[in-house]
Amino acid sequence: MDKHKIITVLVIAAFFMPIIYADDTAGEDSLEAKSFAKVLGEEAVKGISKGWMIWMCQDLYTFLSSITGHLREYIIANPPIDDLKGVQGFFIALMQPFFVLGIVLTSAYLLLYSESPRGRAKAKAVLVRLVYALVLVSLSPLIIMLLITFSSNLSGAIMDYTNVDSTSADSAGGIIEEGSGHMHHMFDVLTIIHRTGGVELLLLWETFLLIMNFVIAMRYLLVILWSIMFPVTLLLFSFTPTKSIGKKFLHQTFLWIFVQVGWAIAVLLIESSVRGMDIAMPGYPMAKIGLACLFLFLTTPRVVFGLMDWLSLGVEVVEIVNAAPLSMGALTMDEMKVEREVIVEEPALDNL
Amino acid sequence: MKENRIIILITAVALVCLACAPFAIAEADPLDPIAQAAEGAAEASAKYFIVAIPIRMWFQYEMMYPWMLSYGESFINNYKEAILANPSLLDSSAKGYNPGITNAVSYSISLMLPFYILAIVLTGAYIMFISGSIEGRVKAKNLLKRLVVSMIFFSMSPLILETMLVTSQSISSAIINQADPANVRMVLEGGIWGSYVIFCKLGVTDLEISIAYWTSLYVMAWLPYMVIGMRHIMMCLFCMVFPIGIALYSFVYMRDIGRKILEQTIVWIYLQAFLSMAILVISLGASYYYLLPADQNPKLTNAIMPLGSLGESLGMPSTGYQGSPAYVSLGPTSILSYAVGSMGYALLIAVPFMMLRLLNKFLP
Amino acid sequence: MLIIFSLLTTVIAITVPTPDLSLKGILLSKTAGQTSWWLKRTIYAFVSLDYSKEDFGFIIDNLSDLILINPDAKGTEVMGGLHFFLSLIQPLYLLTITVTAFYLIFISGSPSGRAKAKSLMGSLILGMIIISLSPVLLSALANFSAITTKAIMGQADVSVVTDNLQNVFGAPENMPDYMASHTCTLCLMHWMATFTEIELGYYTFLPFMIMIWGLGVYFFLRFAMITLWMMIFPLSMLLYSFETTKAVGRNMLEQTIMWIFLQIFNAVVIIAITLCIIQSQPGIMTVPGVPAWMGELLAIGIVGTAAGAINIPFIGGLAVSPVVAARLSSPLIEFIPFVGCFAMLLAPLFIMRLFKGFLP
Amino acid sequence: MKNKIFSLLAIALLLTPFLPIPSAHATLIETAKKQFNPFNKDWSDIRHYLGDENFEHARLILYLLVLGIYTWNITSDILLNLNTYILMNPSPMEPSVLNVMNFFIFNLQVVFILAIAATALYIVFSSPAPKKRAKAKSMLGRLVMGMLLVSISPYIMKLFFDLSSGMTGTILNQADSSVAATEYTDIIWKLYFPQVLIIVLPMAGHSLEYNAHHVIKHELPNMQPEYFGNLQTGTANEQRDLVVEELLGQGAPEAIIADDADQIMNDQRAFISSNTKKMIQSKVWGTIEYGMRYMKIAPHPEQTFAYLMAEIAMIFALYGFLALRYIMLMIWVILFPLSLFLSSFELTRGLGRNMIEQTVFWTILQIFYAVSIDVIAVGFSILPKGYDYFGVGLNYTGGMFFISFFSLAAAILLMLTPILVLMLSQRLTQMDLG
Repeated sequence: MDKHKIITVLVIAAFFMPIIYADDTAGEDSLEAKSFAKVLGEEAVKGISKGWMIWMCQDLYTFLSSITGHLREYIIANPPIDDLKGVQGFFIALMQPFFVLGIVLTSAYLLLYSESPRGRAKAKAVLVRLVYALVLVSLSPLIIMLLITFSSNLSGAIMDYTNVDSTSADSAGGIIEEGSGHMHHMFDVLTIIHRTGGVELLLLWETFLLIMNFVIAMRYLLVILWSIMFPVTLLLFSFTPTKSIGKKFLHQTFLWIFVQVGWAIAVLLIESSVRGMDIAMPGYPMAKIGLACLFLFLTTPRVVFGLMDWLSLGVEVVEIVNAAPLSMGALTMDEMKVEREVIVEEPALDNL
Repeated sequence: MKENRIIILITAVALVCLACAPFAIAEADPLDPIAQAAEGAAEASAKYFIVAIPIRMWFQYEMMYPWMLSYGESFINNYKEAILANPSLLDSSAKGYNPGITNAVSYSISLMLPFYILAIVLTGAYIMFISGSIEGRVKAKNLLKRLVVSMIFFSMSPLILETMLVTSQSISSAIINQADPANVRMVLEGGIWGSYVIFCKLGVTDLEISIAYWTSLYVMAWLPYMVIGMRHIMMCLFCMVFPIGIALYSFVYMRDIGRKILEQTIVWIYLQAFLSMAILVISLGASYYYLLPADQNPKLTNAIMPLGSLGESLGMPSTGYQGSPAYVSLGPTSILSYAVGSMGYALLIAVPFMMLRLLNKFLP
Repeated sequence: MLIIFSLLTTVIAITVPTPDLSLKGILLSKTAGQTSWWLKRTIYAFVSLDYSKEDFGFIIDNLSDLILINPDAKGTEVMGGLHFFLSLIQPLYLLTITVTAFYLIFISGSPSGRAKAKSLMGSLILGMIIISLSPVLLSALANFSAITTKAIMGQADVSVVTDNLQNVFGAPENMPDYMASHTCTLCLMHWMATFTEIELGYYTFLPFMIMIWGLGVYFFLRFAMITLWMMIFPLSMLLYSFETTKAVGRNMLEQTIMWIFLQIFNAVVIIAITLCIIQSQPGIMTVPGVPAWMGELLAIGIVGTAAGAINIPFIGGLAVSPVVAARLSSPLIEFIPFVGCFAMLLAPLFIMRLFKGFLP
Repeated sequence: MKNKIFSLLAIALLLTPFLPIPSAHATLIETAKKQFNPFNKDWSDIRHYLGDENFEHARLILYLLVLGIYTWNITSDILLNLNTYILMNPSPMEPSVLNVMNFFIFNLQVVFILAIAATALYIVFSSPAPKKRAKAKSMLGRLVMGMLLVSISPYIMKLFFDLSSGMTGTILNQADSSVAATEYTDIIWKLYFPQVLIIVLPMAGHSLEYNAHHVIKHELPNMQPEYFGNLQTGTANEQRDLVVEELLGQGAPEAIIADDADQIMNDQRAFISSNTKKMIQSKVWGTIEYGMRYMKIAPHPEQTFAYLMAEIAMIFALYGFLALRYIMLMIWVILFPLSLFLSSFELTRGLGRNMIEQTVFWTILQIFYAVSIDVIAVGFSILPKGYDYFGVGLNYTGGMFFISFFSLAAAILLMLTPILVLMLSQRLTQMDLG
């Protein structure tokens, strides 16, 4: 490393150090003996900056929390089947040669080397299953459409029991908004007191609302993935050696299509349990209820499908709370979460 | 860096300090409250509006905006090439041809060959001389048969690998061509530019509250490349041990290890298809944009000034204070496009791991 | 309280040192720098503590009720959802029963098949009976667990735990009212941290968030989960009665029973904490405070500087210092009560983890 | 170690008086004296004393002092009582515990008696196949056995605790058990010293800023040119005006010009030289001051967060796990009759076995603590000479700012043992034992 480089690095460092600190010179209050007038002047300017910050975060809040106003639309969101059909046709076309090959080979085996009756029977069974699967594969768009329609209708029917469409305080959206809105309000107050006073709370509600948005979008994409892979799944499922993988894929397909039912149940659960809590113990703090309902919304699908490992919920809670102070990575937290969402796969459901 | 730039930087620092020195000396009249207030306001706003905000905006727009144009858009522009790239073992005219892998494969072949010969010779000797019981002979014969067959595959392994690579590439290209590039670009840009917009919006007021989005920019821009690069590395590794895997697979006692190696080889090679599947899914995910009616779909702009949106409507750059082309408003981002775009990137990262988790123990 | 405090401080800060009390004189009195500095941090500490500890009193007062609380299985809230699921699965039930009956009557296959069908029939009818009885059954379960919990909690004094929570998160009783909620162990840390560097201050109010918010969230979560499992009880019975979906149904039934009986373990944990506090002799696993004389000195230093900063006459500052001195020279953290508070959150997780898969 | 702390604190305290104070030329101590004098009517001193960052320095040193005291208390507590804490078990024979256990035992005995009666009646009256009878008989035996065990469960628990703590004690006596505690506290201290360094060092740089501030605010204004001849009066500007006038000769009597032009030229030279000096000095000092303030060469406590968090984490990990063990052990002691009860029935055997496994695990945790302490002691005794030079910090052995990797590893081992054992035990529970 020659001298110039070192000098360059030093100079650049010297030039950037104030830039790094300029950020906290902005809101810094020193202990100098200042007159009240001066402090008033300073506080006016700082107030402008803080108010601006709060304004921006308010915009972000309305941006992210808009999901609570449209819960029904978000929950019953499904990819339009017409988009999927063409791609599925492509995959069917991709799979059919394999099927034909399999059928031809099996029938050739039947015709030419038919040694033991057991082998014949086996081959016949394979042939039958292949043809059956071939039919299923060519019907797969229909099946997917059936599944998606069924699940969205079911979740819609469940949500008809609730007043999710209204944005009143006792609707699920209102309750969930209560949880994050409380923190958001507190963030405003702390920010007015000190510029970076409320960053943790900001990150907390950011995390929760982002997880909600992201999980729903992720489910949307995964439904697309598994439904366009449905022919492949059927192929894998129909061959004996790859049956286990086919089973896993099928399980994933069903799981991700029916997660929305879990969310609908979560909505029902949130509203009815809040009403029940009002009766059982009036005056239960609303902020905690809202926070709990956020967790409920995220975890009820896995609970309902027996996929929930309760330790992981505890770990999640602790993670979220712990990740708040590290001002890095509310978003990395979300992606961790979403990844876990995707990979979650419990032995309990393997024998479906 | 050149000399003159260093000099420029040094002079810049010196000038900043010198220019600020009078501030340190100047004092308002201690008996005039108005002057005091004015001084306080002036100092604070000097710190805030002349030092902090310009620096942050300089950071966001002068440093991060070109970064976005180059790095942020990089994967969106090159996803096809990046995903379809494959090493080639035999075809020396191919782009990804690398003799290193070929040599490694042939080295591992030459490593295992003597064992094969030894095993075959021993089995033959057993059949010829130590002809024990009938079933022993049968067993030995079966073993011999399996050995010979596996030896054929073993010596053909570069060819098999090449075939697998070519088929995976063709399948992936077939899948990825189904995707509509416009949709893919729309969705992915919705994700990364959405984070950038939020980063700009929050980051001008305070960098600390926008660090998460700033980090997410790097994650989105680089992690897909990292996943693809990991696929390449693992693929080369397993190509090298592939012959050994075949050899172990043919021996009864080491069947498990051999199965693992073969499975991993196949999965890592055909991960390409799943990555392109993810791209296809992303292009189909564009329909998420129309989940809500456009008027109910909340938007967010990087308009930082209270008047920013007004300025936009008047057609003036909302964040501009220098008229530099980079300071124009980036336009609104909607929650749907942001969510689905971020999840598109997450999908690119998650799908390979999901498949690695799902695809195991599929070989007999 | 907070507003009064800040106004008071401001007024004192202005009036005491200012020679003339005209507006101009006030505006020109050169004390605002420190006053705003101290006020900001004080108000920050107050507000953040009050926020993170809001509803703490609620949890403390109703701790035993919160543990004993159960949803009313016969109430409309539960029954609405339960009826929905019933209407969802009754056709399934009827279909399966008719199909099985049809099979039994007409397609009488092998005797083994007949036996299987018969057993399936029996399990189906049993399931139907259980489902139709489910409100009674569930409320009986809930009442049983509540009674047991009450009996167990009667074995030890819950107030020990609440007092301990008060000492760790709340305040000792002898404090003046305006300082009451700000002199506990962690509050002292929070105050020191805030006045050292305000950014350190919002790491130190996370324990409050974790513990108090965690407790609030936890009790509601348990309530809601029981509501959920009561709602989908018919579904889990149905799933449990078929061979193919037995695993899921077992899982769900397990969850039902576990969540209902979790309160027993809460009671056990509370008893255990009580006994630990009673048993552990003083000084065990304790971070002792500073020596008394040093505590006095530090208190005088802290309060004196604080008082000086806002220009309260120093004598006035001394009046508060004994409180701080007492707080400083009393033990900083007694780990067994401290960890006990968090064990209240941790132990249920342990137990949920532990009792997985006890149903056949 | 304590000498080091003393020296460090002494240095830190000694540093402060030398920090100059702008307006009142008094040291910190004098100002403090003035402030702490209740009959002092003049608050300006306090205001000036608090006015600049000297007060901040005092505040930070106070913070370091308090932190140091707490660290000292904690470390001495660890050094004294670590073995005690590891050997500590809840005693089931305490009346309070016995009371609660008896509650369980009584209720379970009732259940047992009912079950036994039912089985006995079953055997006596209904006479089914001998196979079933045998089964019922064996069940009866198991029930009686379980009832006996449940009724003596506190004694079993006590026996078990004595066994395990005795084992722990013998293991602890195998090697010098103070080594581990020493290393652990050493690490805690070495996480404390850098904080002191980070906070105290910039104060020196800061005082330079005060010097600049002081010079600008108070010395430069009083600075006069050396000799001015007839221009002694008036401010600098008036002087300059005069000189200019005289140079240009506007409205100046010719006599002056005629008389002593040399004198005027001298004055002018002197004046210009002195003023430029003044200006240059003000520029230089101003640059230094503003540069310093701009670069924020000042103690930043948030730069010590990493060390502080690490220190707190180390303290809480050790104490927290030991306390958690104690509490969990108490829980399992209370539940021990129940777990025996559950494990005596066919249906709930797995559950009971799990609970008993947990009891055993949380009990024998102390043995693993003892083992790791021995391991550390032995490892350090066989450590070759000079190996503890490997580490981070100022590289001389045992330095205050030098962390040896070996002591770090020892501390982490002592910290993570419970987690490792927890994982191990979960493995064991996954494998079907018994």
